[in-house]
Amino acid sequence: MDIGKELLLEMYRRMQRIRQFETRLKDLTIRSEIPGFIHLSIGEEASAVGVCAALRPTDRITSTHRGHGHPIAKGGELKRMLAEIYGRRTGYCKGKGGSMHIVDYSLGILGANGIVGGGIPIATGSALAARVMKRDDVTACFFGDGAANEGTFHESLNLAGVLKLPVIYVCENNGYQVFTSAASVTAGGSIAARAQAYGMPGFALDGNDVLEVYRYASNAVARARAGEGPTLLECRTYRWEGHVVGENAFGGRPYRSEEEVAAWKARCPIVQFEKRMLESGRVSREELDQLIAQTQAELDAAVEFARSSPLPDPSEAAADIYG
Amino acid sequence: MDIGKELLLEMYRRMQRIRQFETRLKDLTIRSEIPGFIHLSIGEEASAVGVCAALRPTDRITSTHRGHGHPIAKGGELKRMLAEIYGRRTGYCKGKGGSMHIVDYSLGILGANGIVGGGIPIATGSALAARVMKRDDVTACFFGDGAANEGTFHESLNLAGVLKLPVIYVCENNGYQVFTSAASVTAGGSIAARAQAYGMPGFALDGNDVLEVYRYASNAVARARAGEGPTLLECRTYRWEGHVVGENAFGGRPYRSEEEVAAWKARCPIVQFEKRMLESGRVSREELDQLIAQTQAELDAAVEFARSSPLPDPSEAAADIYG
Amino acid sequence: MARITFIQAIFEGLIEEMERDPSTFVLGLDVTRGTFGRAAGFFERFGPERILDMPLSEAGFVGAAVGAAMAGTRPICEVQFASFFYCAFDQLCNQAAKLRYMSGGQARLPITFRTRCGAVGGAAAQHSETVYPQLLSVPGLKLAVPSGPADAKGLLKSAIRDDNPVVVFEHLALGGSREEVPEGEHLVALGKAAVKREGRDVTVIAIGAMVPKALAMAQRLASDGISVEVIDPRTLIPLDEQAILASVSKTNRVVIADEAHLHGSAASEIGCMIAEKGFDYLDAPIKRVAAMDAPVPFSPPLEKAVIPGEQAIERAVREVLG
Amino acid sequence: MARITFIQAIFEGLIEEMERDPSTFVLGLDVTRGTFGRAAGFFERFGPERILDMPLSEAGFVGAAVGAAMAGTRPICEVQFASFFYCAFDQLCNQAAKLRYMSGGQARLPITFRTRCGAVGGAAAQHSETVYPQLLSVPGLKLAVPSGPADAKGLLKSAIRDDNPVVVFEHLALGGSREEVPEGEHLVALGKAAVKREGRDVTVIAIGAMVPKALAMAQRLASDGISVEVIDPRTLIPLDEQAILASVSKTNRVVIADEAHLHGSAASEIGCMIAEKGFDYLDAPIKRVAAMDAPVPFSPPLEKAVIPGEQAIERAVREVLG
Ligand SMILES: Cc1ncc(C[n+]2csc(CCOP(=O)(O)OP(=O)(O)O)c2C)c(N)n1
Ligand SMILES: Cc1ncc(C[n+]2csc(CCOP(=O)(O)OP(=O)(O)O)c2C)c(N)n1
Ligand SMILES: [Mg+2]
Ligand SMILES: [Mg+2]
Repeated sequence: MDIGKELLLEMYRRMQRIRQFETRLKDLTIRSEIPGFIHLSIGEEASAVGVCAALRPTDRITSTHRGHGHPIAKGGELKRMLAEIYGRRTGYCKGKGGSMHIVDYSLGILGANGIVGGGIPIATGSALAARVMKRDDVTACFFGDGAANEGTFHESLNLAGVLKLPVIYVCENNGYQVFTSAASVTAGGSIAARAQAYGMPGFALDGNDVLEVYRYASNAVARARAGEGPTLLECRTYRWEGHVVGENAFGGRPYRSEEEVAAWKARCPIVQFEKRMLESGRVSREELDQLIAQTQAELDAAVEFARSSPLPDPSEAAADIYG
Repeated sequence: MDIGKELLLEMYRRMQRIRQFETRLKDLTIRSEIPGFIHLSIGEEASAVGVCAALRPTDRITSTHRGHGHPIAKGGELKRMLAEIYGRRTGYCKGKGGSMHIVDYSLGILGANGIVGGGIPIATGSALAARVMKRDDVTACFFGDGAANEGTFHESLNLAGVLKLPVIYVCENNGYQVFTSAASVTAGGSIAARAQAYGMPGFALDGNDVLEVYRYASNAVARARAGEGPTLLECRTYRWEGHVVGENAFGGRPYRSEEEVAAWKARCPIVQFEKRMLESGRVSREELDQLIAQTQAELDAAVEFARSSPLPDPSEAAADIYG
Repeated sequence: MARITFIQAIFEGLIEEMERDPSTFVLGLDVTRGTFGRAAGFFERFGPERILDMPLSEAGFVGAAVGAAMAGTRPICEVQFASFFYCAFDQLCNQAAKLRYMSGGQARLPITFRTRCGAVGGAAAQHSETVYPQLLSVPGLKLAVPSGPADAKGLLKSAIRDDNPVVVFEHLALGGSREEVPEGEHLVALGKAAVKREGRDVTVIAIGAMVPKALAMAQRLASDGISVEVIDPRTLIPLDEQAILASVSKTNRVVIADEAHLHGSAASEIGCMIAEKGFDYLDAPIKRVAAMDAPVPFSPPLEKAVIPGEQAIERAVREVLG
Repeated sequence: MARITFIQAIFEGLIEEMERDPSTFVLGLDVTRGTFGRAAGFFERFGPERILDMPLSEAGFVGAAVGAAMAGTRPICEVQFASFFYCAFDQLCNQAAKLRYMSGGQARLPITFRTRCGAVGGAAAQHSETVYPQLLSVPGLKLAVPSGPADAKGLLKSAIRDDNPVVVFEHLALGGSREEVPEGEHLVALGKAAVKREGRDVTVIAIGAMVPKALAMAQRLASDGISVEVIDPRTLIPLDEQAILASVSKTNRVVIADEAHLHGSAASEIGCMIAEKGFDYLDAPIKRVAAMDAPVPFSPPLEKAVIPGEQAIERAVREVLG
């Protein structure tokens, strides 16, 4: 698969946006500027970007509680996201959703979700709608290794398998369900292999290799768009940070070794991608640095925007309940 | 596997008990002696009996809405079952449960269930209890092809797989989920094959061959009792009767062909079993006829018992809510 | 106007709305054949592209309705018995009810849920519940409980046109009830109670299948010179507090008849609302008539002991009349 | 007596009961490590045979608790947030609550469910609900809502010894609250309300996290010469109607403070019960203080607008005092 330079740079830019956004967010959260639970996906940028790069603007995605990377990968605006996480009325959800509930309908971002596994039937229904409306839009459904043990995973993959719905199930297997290792709670050992039970192709990928993810996702999207049905992609990856910002406050015995974390950091999806692009000679360090700087500036503006945006008026609590 | 004559006759007796019980029940229901929904398992006797014959009295089972065959196979009393179905205070549940909720704790019959898939986590928990209490009792969990698409199937098999629980999942695939063919709503085509996803053995059996079911069940029980974990058995069988007694009143287009029904009736589990026993020369026609007559007499007595038993007093409605 | 049954009225509304709006479609178990009555030719009319049989997976297909609505369709999702909704409560309560709000109004969730509820004789605890009490405290949903064919059609049509998730509870015992039902454009607004019978002495607020029982009782009591007003809220969310309070302000006595279990029933909500906002109208204690706080038992005499009937309403009416 | 936190009190009770009865065991997500506080050495004490981490599958493991109880154990099942219970509502409402009754009393279901509820600041709609309103109408369950450390320990211990499914709702905002908690055998009976403060002028019935708010307000109003009685029902099923009515018969005025959404709240149930059984005691309308009927919003000023605080209780008290 030949990937044009423009797309390469765009993927890189999106990965940088996620990394920088979340790195800043971590900092702001620790400094107590931000309320609520913040789940970071630092280290998992490749799966979000590799999949979304294979989608069209009219395609749709659903995300999870770890829900910043996917919207950014689908084109979400940093400043409206950050304003939302700050609880400002200029945020994507007018301050009603927060970090776990980023939504941008105009970009097909149907929403992050605070309920693990909650988005899987919704993505499946979104694909069903494409069928009913005779459109060829595809839906990508992100979820974790933990979510793959929820009943909604089974019910949805079965439904999609039976109806051959245009949906890509993207399991981001980061090895943990909070403090519990995926291996200890996942029977059968492989999430990708579960696809067979539903008569759909399933693949376990290097989730830190954005090009590999993009390649598999592109094939899956093409299949789905052609009416050939769903695909399950298991992207093996790792979260560098705690389950939630501040998890150390929970105390308790450590649940992963420093070596394990270090080994995964050594396989940083961004650094690896940079290296390959530079080695290929198609992209220069300056081009990358420029993107980094642009993102930096954009992020500074976003922080400024969020901080200076007004909080919602209490009276706004009563709006948007019904339509 | 060498099966003693006594056990052969006992299996036959239990199959006869189910067949005669339900045949009579159908008749009584059509004559409006019985309230509520009656789901018959005529034609499916071999799976209930083959599995329960492999169990000890202290082993436990869970059943379904089609819940007469399993309790009878586990040793349930016809008269208390029928009294329950008649809504009498002498019934197993004092008239509070009815046809879909037969329970006999003393025999390890944890209950039929009106919620499809509802019994699967319960059976799994029963197996978990054996683990916690360090007992080697095994639990057999009966459910239909339709239930295999419920989320509880997935969640339970995953849990049992992870903890290697002593449970046998027995899917009675009778080809239909009410009026919908299993093939049209079951992705992947095989329920037995789903076992792989949970790291447990799965087998598709001739569910009309009681000896085959018994053989597989015995192996599964031995495995479970030895702490080697769960097994999934898919028993391919057929219900001769409608989904519910009186389903014709629902009208609608026919959902299965006369040929299909006839072909399965030609493979009657009881007739096949009789034939094999007689051909083997180990059992005589007289012995079988005697069992049939005994069952007949027992059933007559059960009908008499149910009919003549008192209805519960309205005041009893307030009892048994809390313990 | 034709005299048709509740089920016929439901299908009349369904067909009209499906013809009116091509973005509507039906999903559920056995919907191509219909488990509890159907309209002749219903499936043939709309075909497998708009009437979809689902695998047994309530959370999955209720959630699919949520996603399909968010993606621009208007699903009509059937859950055979209200008790089966429990299997899908996350999708109903955490997703359908909340996603519009949590998205700051971006998500549209025009979903109609059809379900059957109530005791019908020997269906036992897992097939006889009302279930709407479990949803009273879930803002974001609307709940409709029609008491007869005409309202069933009008409420269903309004539900389908509404941009929010609406659960329509069809009481099993009403399925065969008959009355005149306006053809075509007959809409009953969600949030508008009906005065089913005017009266002076006491207000009986009755829900769903309790309405015909209340009306029969009112009819009987009229010959004793007791004038009963029967109010049918028709929807529990939104609740037409105005209409209820207006009636109580006239009669000064109130009985609330609900087939739900007493504790936490819709009767409790309505009763407390009156005690709060209409306290000064009241000349007697509020009286609830509801099911005993026990799972619905199978055996007919036990079921009868648990589920309130006409007599129980009459007793309550006589009690508040002193 | 030691002054310990709510979470410490919970673990004290848990450890005592687990040592007392070897058939108890804990199952849930991350229970070996504890997500929301724990006792030092808790896991080491009982080991992996009695503290079991579950896969993410609420219906599966809540159902496993049901089956394990039926098979003779006494499971203590943790559901991290009350809103996640929706994923397991079938197992809770159709199975745990009904199986004893449906089996004519054969099934024993000694299950304790621990869950966390309530708004704590910026957790948004799917992590801030009370959820107990959705269970008020589910006979067969018991519901406990402790308002402080001592009750938390005493109710939890009673729940574990009870032969029925009991859900204990631990309000997140109370986790760090501290008070003197009796060591050892300290049981609070399920179904026994507490008079948390005696008073003459008005009864405030407060639930869970509303209790400390009501007490703070009562303290403040005392200096204005207003004497407020604060009643904490402690369990919503069973509800101590006697204690509530006794207080209202004395003060003749009542405010009910509940963090649940107003419509269908526990406040509504209690209010209607009073309007029915204690009508003659009342000198003023019943007043509910509850959350706005909106999903709990994320942004702090919005959350504050939805969730009732001390001021709202005070306003209501002044209102019923006229
Ligand atoms: C239904 C439900 N149960 C439990 C939780 C609490 N919870 C939040 S995230 C999480 C772990 C999810 O694991 P995984 O799906 O692997 O995603 P990851 O956090 O690793 O990205 C849990 C248990 C929840 N939000 N929803
Ligand atoms: C959760 C739930 N959904 C729907 C139903 C209605 N229902 C009763 S039996 C049945 C079909 C079950 O099919 P299967 O599991 O194959 O069992 P079978 O009836 O074929 O024995 C359905 C849909 C139910 N009882 N529970
Ligand atoms: Mg994970
Ligand atoms: Mg079947």
